[in-house]
Amino acid sequence: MSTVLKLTDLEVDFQINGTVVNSPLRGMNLEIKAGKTLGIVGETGCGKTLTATAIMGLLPSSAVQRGRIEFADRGEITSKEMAEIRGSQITMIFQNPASAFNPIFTVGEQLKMVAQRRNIARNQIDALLVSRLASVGLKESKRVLDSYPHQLSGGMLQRCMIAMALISTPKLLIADEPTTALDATIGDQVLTLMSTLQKREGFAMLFISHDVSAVAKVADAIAVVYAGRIVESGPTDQVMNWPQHPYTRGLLGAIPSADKARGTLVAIPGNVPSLLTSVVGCAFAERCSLRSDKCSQEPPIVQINSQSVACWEVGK
Amino acid sequence: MLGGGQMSEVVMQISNVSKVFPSREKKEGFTAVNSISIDLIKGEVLGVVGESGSGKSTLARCAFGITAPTSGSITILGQDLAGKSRRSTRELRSNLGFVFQDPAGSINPRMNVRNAIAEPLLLAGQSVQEIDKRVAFLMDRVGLATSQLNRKSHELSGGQCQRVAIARALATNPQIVLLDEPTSSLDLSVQAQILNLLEELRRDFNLTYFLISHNLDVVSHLSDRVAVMRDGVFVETGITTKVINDPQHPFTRELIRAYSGVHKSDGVLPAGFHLDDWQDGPLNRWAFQNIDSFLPVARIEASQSPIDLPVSIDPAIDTLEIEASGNTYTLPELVNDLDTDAIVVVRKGVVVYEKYFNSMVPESLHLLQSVSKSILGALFAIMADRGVIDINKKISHYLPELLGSAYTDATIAQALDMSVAVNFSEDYLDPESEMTRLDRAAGWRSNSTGRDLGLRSFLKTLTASGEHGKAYQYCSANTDVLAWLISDVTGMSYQDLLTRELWQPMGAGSDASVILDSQGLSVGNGGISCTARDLALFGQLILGEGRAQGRQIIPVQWIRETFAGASPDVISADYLQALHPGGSYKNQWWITASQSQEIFGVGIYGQYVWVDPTSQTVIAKFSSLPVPVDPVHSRKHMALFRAICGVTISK
Amino acid sequence: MSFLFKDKLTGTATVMMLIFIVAAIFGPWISPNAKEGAGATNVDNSYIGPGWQHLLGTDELGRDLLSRIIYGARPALLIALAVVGFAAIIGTLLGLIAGYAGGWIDNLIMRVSELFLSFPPLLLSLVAVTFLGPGLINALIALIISWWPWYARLIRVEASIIKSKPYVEISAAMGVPDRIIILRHILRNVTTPLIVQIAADLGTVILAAGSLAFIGLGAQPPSADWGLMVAQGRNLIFDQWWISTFSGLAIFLAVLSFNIIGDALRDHFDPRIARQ
Amino acid sequence: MKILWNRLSSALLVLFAASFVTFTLARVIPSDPSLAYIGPKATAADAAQLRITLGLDQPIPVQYIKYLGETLHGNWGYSLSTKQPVLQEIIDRLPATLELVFFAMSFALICGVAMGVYAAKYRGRIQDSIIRILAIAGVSMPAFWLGLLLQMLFAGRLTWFPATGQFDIDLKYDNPITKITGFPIFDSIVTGNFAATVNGLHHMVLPALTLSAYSFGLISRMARANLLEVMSQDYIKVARAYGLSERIVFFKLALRNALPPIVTITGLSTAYLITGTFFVEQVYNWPGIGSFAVNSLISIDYPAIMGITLLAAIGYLVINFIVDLIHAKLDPRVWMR
Repeated sequence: MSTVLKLTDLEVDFQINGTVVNSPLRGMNLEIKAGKTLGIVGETGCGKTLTATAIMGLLPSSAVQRGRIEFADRGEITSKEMAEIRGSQITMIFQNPASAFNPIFTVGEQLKMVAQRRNIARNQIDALLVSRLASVGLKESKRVLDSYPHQLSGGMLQRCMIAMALISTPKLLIADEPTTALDATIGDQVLTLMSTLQKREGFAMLFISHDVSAVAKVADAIAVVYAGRIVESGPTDQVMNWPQHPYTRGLLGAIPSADKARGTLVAIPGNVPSLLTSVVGCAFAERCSLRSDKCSQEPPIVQINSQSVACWEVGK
Repeated sequence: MLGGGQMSEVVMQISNVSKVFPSREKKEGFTAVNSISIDLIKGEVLGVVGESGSGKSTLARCAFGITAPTSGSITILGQDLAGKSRRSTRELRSNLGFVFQDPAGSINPRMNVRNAIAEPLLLAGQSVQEIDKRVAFLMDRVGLATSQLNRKSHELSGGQCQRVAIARALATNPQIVLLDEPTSSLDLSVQAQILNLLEELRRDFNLTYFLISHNLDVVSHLSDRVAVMRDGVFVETGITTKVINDPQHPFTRELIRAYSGVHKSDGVLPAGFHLDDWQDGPLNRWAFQNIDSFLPVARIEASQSPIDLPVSIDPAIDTLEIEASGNTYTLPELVNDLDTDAIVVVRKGVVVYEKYFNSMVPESLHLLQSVSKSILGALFAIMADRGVIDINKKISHYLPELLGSAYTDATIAQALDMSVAVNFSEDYLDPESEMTRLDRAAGWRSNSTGRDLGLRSFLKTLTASGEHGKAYQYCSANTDVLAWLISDVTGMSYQDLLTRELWQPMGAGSDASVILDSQGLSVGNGGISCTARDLALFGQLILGEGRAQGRQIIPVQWIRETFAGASPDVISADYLQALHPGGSYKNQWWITASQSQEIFGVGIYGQYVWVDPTSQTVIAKFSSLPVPVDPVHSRKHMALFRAICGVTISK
Repeated sequence: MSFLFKDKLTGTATVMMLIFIVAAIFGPWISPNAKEGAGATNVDNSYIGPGWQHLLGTDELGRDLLSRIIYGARPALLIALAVVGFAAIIGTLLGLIAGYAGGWIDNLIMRVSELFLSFPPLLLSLVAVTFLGPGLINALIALIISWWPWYARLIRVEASIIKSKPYVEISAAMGVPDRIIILRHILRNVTTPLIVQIAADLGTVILAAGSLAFIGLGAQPPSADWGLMVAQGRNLIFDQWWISTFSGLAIFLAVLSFNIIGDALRDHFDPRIARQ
Repeated sequence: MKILWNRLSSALLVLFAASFVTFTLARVIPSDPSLAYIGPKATAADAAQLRITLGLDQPIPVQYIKYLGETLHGNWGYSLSTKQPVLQEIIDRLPATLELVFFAMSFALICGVAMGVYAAKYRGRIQDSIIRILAIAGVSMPAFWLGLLLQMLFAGRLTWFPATGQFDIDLKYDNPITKITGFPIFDSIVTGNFAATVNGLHHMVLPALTLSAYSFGLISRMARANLLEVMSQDYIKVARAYGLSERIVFFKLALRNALPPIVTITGLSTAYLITGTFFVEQVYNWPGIGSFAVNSLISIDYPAIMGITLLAAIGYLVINFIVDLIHAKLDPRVWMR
């Protein structure tokens, strides 16, 4: 199966007047296969969204990016090449559909702008939009197209956003917390829709969320991110059922449920680190119960079952 | 715990509480909480779970005296808060604690941690020494270091702010604590810390929690009892494990499904549904009736003045005995054997037989498959008659995009008659056949090949295999080309054309639909779904030489040509001759060339419109056969139809 | 306070403002000719152009212009402080009551302040000072009349936002009396927007007071008032250009430095805007 | 439509109240208007007689109702200084002021928006800083002083523009303007009086420039701030993510989104222009409402002051009303409520 996206040692620094003030991405390595979904899971500030922003080439000017981004059969691509395929071969849906649509244009006008950009013949645009909206389950396409964003519910807007992302039949769809701003039941419908569409259209998906169960629903593989680096990755079932990295174990143990006795959730001590401080060695070490002296050095990537785990202590 | 039964002491009684907010839209206002009653029992955790706008926060605010309810009463520890001044209820209020969602907003940004925690103690009139002692104790209990006493909220993390909020809530030793989304803005790992802390404090101080959250996981983890709230009412209340394991209300089930880690289909799609399998049995029983649940469709609109065919059921039809494939069946047996979803028989303009199966109802739409082609044929007759197109012109004349493809030199007429010579294998089961590629391009199958994105791009790739017009070769792609062509020439979508030219003039009773590909092009070869009645009505239109509602809709000439069949010069196909000796394919219709001169449209998995001019009968039949094409099924259908029409003759 | 020197422009403005403050406080001691600054005439010296003797020249009564301008700093700054101070006190009081109480009290206070705001800026002051009679004190009262509603409106909006913050709701639910909530929670949290607004208004008030004086409705001769001095030099603008030019320049620089500092203060306290 | 009606009715209410406030100010405040009318040498008896003639002896509410009735009938009283009907004075002078405001506003709006856009585009660079200084200078500049400076420089030293007046004095002999609408420059264009047009525009430059400084500062600051605010919104990020060109993102989307607040500030700055004309017309001897207003204020010509105040309040209301209309047109969230 062919690879759609491959990141090698992707790093991002933020600089003010030439001095690095923040290094939120510290070497991301990941690969997405055609037609498959990779889920990225992590807590606030771990660099999930920044990874998406970097792939799309939309980092602010104060950011410095290093490492390789390879896309489909194009090989390594520069930010200039990315500007060409952005919005056509790679599209993105965003966390908050209510703010992702421009309040003063109708949904139809905004979808049309994107379609026009894709050089679709003028007389075919209407039909295309109707079809796209129908495929995301919005049957009253005329009403939807003529609506302003504030007239539609969050769930409907997110469907419109997905329709927008599929106008150009992309190879890769990046979904950045697509269900976070929605009610759980609506979010679940959106997840189902995305899986169905993926089956039909065959795009690969990078699914970013802090919600482990949402990611587990749609992803074929999961990458757990902590402080700007992947600490564990592998097939969804494996990672969910046999987590290896202490952080992954902690994270899964922290999910509350009726089955777990009250007061017994795994509570990783401390807080998610702020990235203002530079990290030496394993970033998780200070919250880790397995911590040893070695942890002050960069942990190696070890293979356990079918997972890759960045830790000194597991698999010994 | 609740097990105590008669020992349980009610600490808060909420009876018939409603809260109505004034509303711009509605004069009577918006009812956020609608007459809710529930008791809070000492030592329990009552969890209220609901989505945004369910009214759960409003309920909590009413219960804890933050806002006054519009009606109903709240009794806390035997006392009523309503109508009393803040001062006189201060003592009672010291039994209440509050923890809100927004950790930073819970603490006055100008106050340090010490003063924030001390506020309720100050109110209770304690001395500075007492306060400092108490604050130190609380800080320790919620896991904050004394070094943080002088910090302000912006110097604390979200989790720490929430710990301060909890410490303040516990300052006056309250009995009941309101937890309104206490962990919703925290990260998962911090949420776990706070949830553990809350449980620990509850045990140590014998607290009663009133927990509000949108997060079912949090509520089900922490609560003894759970109430599921929606639109201002509790739709389900009960012991947590019971509600979670055996939910009664559909919304509870939906909520639980949304929170379960395993991905289950969302109720619209049946279990085991996969885009690559939906056409085969048994999935097609559901799929053919529910195309719009998984494929994009556009509407073909019903007539404003629909024709309602008179009904006079002929009981004789059900008593027919039919010989087919070496067996003798009664008609109901054969109908059942052929996996029928619907069958409608119209004799001389009167409905004489009408049956629906597989949960179909008269209003249900069903996929026509290739019967759709016959409808396209009729549309082309109308457009040609009106001079919009010339069917003897080359297709590439109208669609220059197809220059270089198989359709460079083929005429519209040749495509209508299926005599285009094209490299196209109509093998429904071969994953690499052109037919399968066509399905992928139309979005009918999953497509991860990166090719054939949309019908247009697929159709351009078809190549010619010889001279056109010489031999009959059934090729579904021809019809898709024609649907593309007609909407390009007229500048109207295919569905709008059908609505305007055919569906409304013929008096269709229901909206029909047509499947769209990813680019919005209608799938002409088999994408229409309609009701059985409307399909019969269409057959009736053909039978009536194109007239309906007093208007000539389809030119007579064309209908006569169709009945006459294809020119004998065109080389036919063995399978066609085997089934219908002397039969042919003309204008997107099949011609039987039998004694009764029937013509028909047929779609895979058993879809038919059967027009018998001799007995003046039209039969519309929908089925969900397990396989696309099987000669045995075909013969059984012929036998069935002819038997039904035969009844007519015998009368 | 480092934000007062965050860039060259703000730094310059801060220095300029300090100079004006020094002039206002120590005017009699630092001006080249304190007597003339206070109003003593010296008709023999009238209309001397700018030079070493008189850096900014002399006016029609032979007074040293630089001294006059230094003396003018005090009334200018005082009126600015007084107007903004009183307007802020009245406005904050009414705004707090309106924002916290809500209901008909809120409605009444807001309708009244809207009424005052329904006149074009400064017009009400002009009319009021006309009927009160020209003079510095009357100008001050007139300016307060048209300034307080802005504060009432600002504080009311802020108060009603803070009122719905969880910490206020929790306090109220615990039984903390309104009086204490207003003082402890609301007043303390409106100070930031209040300071930002005051800083932004100081310059504008100097400008407004200057305008009143220019058409003769503010300070009266022989006071050293910048607006008045511009008016006095107005008919001499083509020949004894320095009188109006330098007096006006004093107004302009004072207003400019206050406005720049106001901007810096706003950026400092409201980082959302500052990022832009 | 309902919004429109609500606005209109509340506007009438405000107008009613505004007239009451001015009226009260004029009556309650110590300086007795009758004194201004008959001069300081009059005897007490004369004054008493006059008070009766003017109806000043009656209770304030009665006086007010009388005043209101008269006002509604177009009787705005007689100016104490010119002895002409106030309404006539206002009608005669209004066109000159409106033309001045029109040119000043146009200039401020065009330059303000252009500069604001330019500054936003080059945020943080030298262009941005220069425009920022210009804008702050604009709002810090006393109009009367700027007027004098420009007069001294461009009329006095350089003699590029006339120092005062609306037209050259000889114009009314050489090329008299035929009165059609009363708006002199407009009339001169309509009647093809080219010489008068040029002369009028020539006189217009300095006053319009002076008047526009404040509005320019406000508008350019607001335009810049709002553009940057809009540029940081999610939907702009989305537009970029979908490959829309920077040109479209900036000019078609962002600028369009930034318009509503620019319209608001334009309305507000037009209101500033109303009082701004008082000083500018005074400096340039412009025969409009502004100079009339200043003269009335100085001479405590209370019928004229009340008339002008009422007119200004009406003008302000009309401006706000127009702003609301445009606002609603630009932002669907407003008109769809």
